[in-house]
Amino acid sequence: MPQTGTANHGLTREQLVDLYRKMVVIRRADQEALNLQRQGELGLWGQFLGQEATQVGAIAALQDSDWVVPSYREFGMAMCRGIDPGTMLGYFRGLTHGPWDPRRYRFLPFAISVATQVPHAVGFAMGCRLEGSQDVVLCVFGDGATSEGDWHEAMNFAGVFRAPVIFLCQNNQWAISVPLRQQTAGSIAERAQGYGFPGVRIDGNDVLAVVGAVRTAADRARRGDGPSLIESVTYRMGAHTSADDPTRYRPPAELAPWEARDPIARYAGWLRAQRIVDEAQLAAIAMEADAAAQAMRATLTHLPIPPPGASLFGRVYHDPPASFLKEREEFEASLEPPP
Amino acid sequence: MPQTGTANHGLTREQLVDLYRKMVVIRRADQEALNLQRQGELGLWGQFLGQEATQVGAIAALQDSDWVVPSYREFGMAMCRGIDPGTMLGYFRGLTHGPWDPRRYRFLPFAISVATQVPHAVGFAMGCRLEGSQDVVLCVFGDGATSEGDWHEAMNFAGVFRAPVIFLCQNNQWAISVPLRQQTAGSIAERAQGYGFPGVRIDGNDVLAVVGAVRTAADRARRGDGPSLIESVTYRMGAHTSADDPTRYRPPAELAPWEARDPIARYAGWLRAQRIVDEAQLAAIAMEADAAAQAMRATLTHLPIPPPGASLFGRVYHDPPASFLKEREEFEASLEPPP
Amino acid sequence: MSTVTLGKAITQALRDALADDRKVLVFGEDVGRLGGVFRITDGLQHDFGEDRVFDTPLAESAIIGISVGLALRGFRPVPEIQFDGFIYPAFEQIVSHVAKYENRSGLSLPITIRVPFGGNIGAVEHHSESPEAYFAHTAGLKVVAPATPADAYGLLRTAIAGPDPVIFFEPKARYYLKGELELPCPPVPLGRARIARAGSAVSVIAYGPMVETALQAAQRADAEGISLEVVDLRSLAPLDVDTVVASVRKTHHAIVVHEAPVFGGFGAEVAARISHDAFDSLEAPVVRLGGLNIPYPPARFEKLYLPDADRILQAVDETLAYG
Amino acid sequence: MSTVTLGKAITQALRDALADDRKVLVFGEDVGRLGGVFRITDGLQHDFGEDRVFDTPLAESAIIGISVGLALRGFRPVPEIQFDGFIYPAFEQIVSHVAKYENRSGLSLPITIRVPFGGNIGAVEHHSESPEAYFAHTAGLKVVAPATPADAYGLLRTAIAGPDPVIFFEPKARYYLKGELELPCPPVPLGRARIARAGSAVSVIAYGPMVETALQAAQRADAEGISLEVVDLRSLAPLDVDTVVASVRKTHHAIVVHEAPVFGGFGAEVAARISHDAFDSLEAPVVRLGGLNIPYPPARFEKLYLPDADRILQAVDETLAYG
Ligand SMILES: Cc1ncc(C[n+]2csc(CCOP(=O)(O)OP(=O)(O)O)c2C)c(N)n1
Ligand SMILES: Cc1ncc(C[n+]2csc(CCOP(=O)(O)OP(=O)(O)O)c2C)c(N)n1
Ligand SMILES: [Mg+2]
Ligand SMILES: [Mg+2]
Repeated sequence: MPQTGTANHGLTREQLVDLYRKMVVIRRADQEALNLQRQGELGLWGQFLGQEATQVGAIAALQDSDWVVPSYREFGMAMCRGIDPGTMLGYFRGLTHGPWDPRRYRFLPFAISVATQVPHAVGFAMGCRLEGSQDVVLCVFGDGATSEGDWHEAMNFAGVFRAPVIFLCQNNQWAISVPLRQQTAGSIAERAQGYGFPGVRIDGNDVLAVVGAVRTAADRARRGDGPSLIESVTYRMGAHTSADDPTRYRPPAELAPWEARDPIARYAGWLRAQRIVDEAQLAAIAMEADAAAQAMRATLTHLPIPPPGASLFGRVYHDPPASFLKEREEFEASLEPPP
Repeated sequence: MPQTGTANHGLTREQLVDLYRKMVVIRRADQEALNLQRQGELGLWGQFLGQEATQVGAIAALQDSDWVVPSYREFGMAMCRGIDPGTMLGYFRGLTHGPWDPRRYRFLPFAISVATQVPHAVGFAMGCRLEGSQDVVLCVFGDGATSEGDWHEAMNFAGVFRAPVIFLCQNNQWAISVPLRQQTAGSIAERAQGYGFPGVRIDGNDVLAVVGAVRTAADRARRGDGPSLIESVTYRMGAHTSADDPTRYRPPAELAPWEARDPIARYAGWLRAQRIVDEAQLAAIAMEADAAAQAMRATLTHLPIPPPGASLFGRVYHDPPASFLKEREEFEASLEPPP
Repeated sequence: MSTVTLGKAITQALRDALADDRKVLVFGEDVGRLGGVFRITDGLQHDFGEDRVFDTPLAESAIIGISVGLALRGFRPVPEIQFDGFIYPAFEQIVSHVAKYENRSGLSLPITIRVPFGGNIGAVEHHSESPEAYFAHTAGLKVVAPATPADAYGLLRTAIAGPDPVIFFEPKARYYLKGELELPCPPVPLGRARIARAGSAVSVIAYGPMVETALQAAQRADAEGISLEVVDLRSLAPLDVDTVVASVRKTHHAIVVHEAPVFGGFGAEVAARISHDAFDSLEAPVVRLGGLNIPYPPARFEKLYLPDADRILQAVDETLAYG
Repeated sequence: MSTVTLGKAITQALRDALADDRKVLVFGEDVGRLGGVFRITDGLQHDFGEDRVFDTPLAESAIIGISVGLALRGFRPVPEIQFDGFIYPAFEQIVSHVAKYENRSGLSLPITIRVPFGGNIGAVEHHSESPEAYFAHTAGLKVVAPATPADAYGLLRTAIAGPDPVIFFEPKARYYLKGELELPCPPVPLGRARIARAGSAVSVIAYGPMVETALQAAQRADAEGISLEVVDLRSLAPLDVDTVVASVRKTHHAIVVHEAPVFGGFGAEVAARISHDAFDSLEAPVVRLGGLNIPYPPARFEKLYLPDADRILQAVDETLAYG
């Protein structure tokens, strides 16, 4: 695993510091969400601990006009896109299936069914190309997702239609309890050539390496040269979700080497060495992250329970059939306390 | 495209001649089946004209104890396995969904849904490995099939479980009206490495090249070293099926170069050059093929219409529910002419 | 006023939709140069270009999956699934996304999935399926099955122009059925059944290919002095319960007919609904006719599997003789 | 005689099946070392080895596809689909092959597909689906849904030992439901419904997770002096019509309840069948209770979506007050 590259991709000091700030802020939010789950405020939480460099670096490499098509583990990316984390947690609190407007943030809803979002990203990118737009699409998925048929079909379509899409695999080594070697005998990055476009494997814990790879892929897509696959090698430091118990399947010895590659500690070391930040700044960022986490908690715990009628019936159809509206009326009537 | 290899893979004179005989016999049967369809004796016919070398060579490279998992175009392979062609045509006459006993010929039923047979072959091969058996499985599919999710999922499983399976792609350049370049921007053979096993591209119109490649893959599988992918490059000289009209989409100029590579003519030339056959033998084989085709026609046109009750209800369940048996009785009663 | 086949009416509807809205895209397997295995998209790629009418690789899940992405980008995808039996690989995309994505995102998904369906064409396995019940049971989808050229045109235009996903089942055995089509024609709304033939003795409720069969039965019944009312559902979801129940309240007898196996078929929903809403008016149990509860048989036997006018007339006698 | 949870009864059934027949294989996502996300396969890999109990890559279509191949080779695959909502990617393999391969080949396909199904567990999207109607409508499949530990054990043993493919729906919200299980126990046949509670006024027909709900309603009704008969279908396909109709002919009132949306749900088949076969005996229309006709809602609202004892009792009052 290479050390943090010195190439800073022409990022300004502020931008370099901002990468660090974002990693710290999303990690702190991740930790707070886990606390909230343990305190019964959330039904479920899926940590992304250890994957902050990939999530922050990928978004930093995009333009705001580009689109992101996530799986369910890209909470950090969503935060980087400006979606309010406390509101987003409404999803894991069981209040709504869609806590944000995808158009406003150019960030599609979470996709729970593994790999099913990949063809969506390709279709969306095909649409961008048909329009002659400059928008590119970042499609994110895990290592396990590469085993699904949808993943393959979408990769092949992207190659045939030269769709402006970046396939970013967050290879965190595990799919719940299944390690990568049982997920595939091959290589994820190398599969790209079978579809007629480039694939690269990068150090997913090196935020600058991620920025560089995603930017290269984005430029390529914007030029009209089609898709790229990036296998971002990282590690799931936490459980699969709060419902999971990794001690049942994960060799404890596996963690130490990855702790040594912690994306935030590594990058902090580099920033220090480059004299880009001082301790005071680091401390200020830590406090900022704490404050953001507290704000997230406050927002979540004060989220109103949306009205049942609208929540259940309001978005099923844009042109709801009369029979459907009647069912909604009956449902809402049934909620009123009997006189 | 290389010339016919001189390597004869240690085949005896008889075996070398038999490869030729089989190609001639199945081509003649293919032609006769097309005639039968045009004469209204068959509902549908899918020619394999031009693909004889791949079909004959692949079966010749197997042991009789090995299994074959076909798509719908492997009629020639089925003949090479000893299944009576006239009886098999009952499938295309609409008399039965399964004209032969798969266990007797170690040849599974035709698979109409593209690529769905590929995971079957992998599961079957996984079973062979679990038993510690020496059997290997030949799984056959077309170029279009490689775009389906099932194909990918099965390839990946085969790699992970080191299944003793040979994936043989009959790349005949077309999927109905879609040419290979619109089917994928990548390479079929190269995809194998993404799954952790070897892939090769061979001249599918060179029967000896096919024998060599399939035998190498079979040996590898038998040794316990797992799967292989063979992309057999050939050409669909006919229509997709009798329901298709290739003049609507296929550039006429495409055919001439492939006619020049006709697998039978090429091999005949080589056999002559090697003094393995003389004209008398070639003439005798042609007559043999005519006779076989006539026998096939006779068998088909005399196939009895199976009893409806057994045909419709007889094989749905091995342990039919009482309600199902009652439905069968009612059905059979409804067939009797009212008194 | 002109006479066209049902297939040509669909081609015309696609052509007019492509002409009226540049966001409309037509794609699928072999729909481009070939014009589709049934020639329904014949000439469209030539006239509207390869960007708007195009062939895809052989992968149904992706065909539907990219439709979701294209719709989210603002297009109106009209993907074709080549045959009923090949919609199954796309089932997850349809059930988990096409049906639910609006509910999740608040965005409109104007996707119309065209599916030639049904048997009676002498085909090999997987080419004669009637999977409509799977989709009618899936909340979030609209499911349509026209029976006439005019409805095929009108309902397809409505489906494509509408904001919600529609599974559009085309009765492939009736592609050559002729009928009147006057253009321009008023839009045909989804969810409104049609009295295909007024009658008084028994209501025969059908959709898609079986409507014609029911009309043939009605004609023969007439000869015997029995007046059948044929109700063409047109749309399964939403289901026009009012029209169906009104007809049954008039005739007091109902027969529901489709090609799909009876067990768990869409006829069960119709029969259950009639039995409930017209409980006090029914003079005999609702009869369900359909395919046998077996996999679709080899071509030589499909006539024994599918309902026909004889079986409908038999059912008419039974229901009228009841009690 | 011992008291076990429904989940543990299933684990025991798998354990005994693995022990009795070395052709039995258990596999799926996370069923090995982890023992399944619900711990149903806990300890099985340790005791029977990685050849017979193993994890697969993340691909449901292949999980079912290899099951077909393994069955053809002579094994008895018992694949697990991790959650109801993830069976959809395997739909083509199930409908086009698992259901039809015997009919095509003459070979037996002893495959038992285990699927934890249903809601009420406070989960995110796609984890609370009730897709049983899709499979019950698919000829060639047997569809089972136990409601008690004893039935979970007995029906699973029967399914695994039998020669035909079975979709085995496990009521995941009831994995911790306790009940008696005496081993060895006589085999529980498929297609035989069970009178979970005898009664006289109204027949409440349910399966899987809703049987317990129906029993709770029956207990409360008793307090009001109304006697409900609860029929546990156990198997949807084949459906034990005789037991259902006999019950309704006794009570003259029927309520069918399941979690799936009512429209086109399996309750339609049951209601249509009752309305037909008990036509002359029904004193009120058959009432169907089920989920709302919408995608499964966010967890906070699922109690409003799912039928419960209150809604059953309401329906009881309505049906008894009818006319
Ligand atoms: C189609 C489908 N099958 C199974 C699941 C259950 N499941 C949820 S996450 C997961 C593992 C995904 O692993 P990976 O793709 O590596 O992503 P990660 O969770 O590691 O980020 C599984 C099996 C699912 N959500 N969707
Ligand atoms: C799942 C599925 N989708 C579509 C079809 C319709 N169809 C039949 S053959 C075919 C093309 C197959 O091409 P290829 O795999 O190259 O095999 P070939 O016919 O050339 O031998 C198509 C699209 C099908 N049979 N199955
Ligand atoms: Mg992972
Ligand atoms: Mg081909």
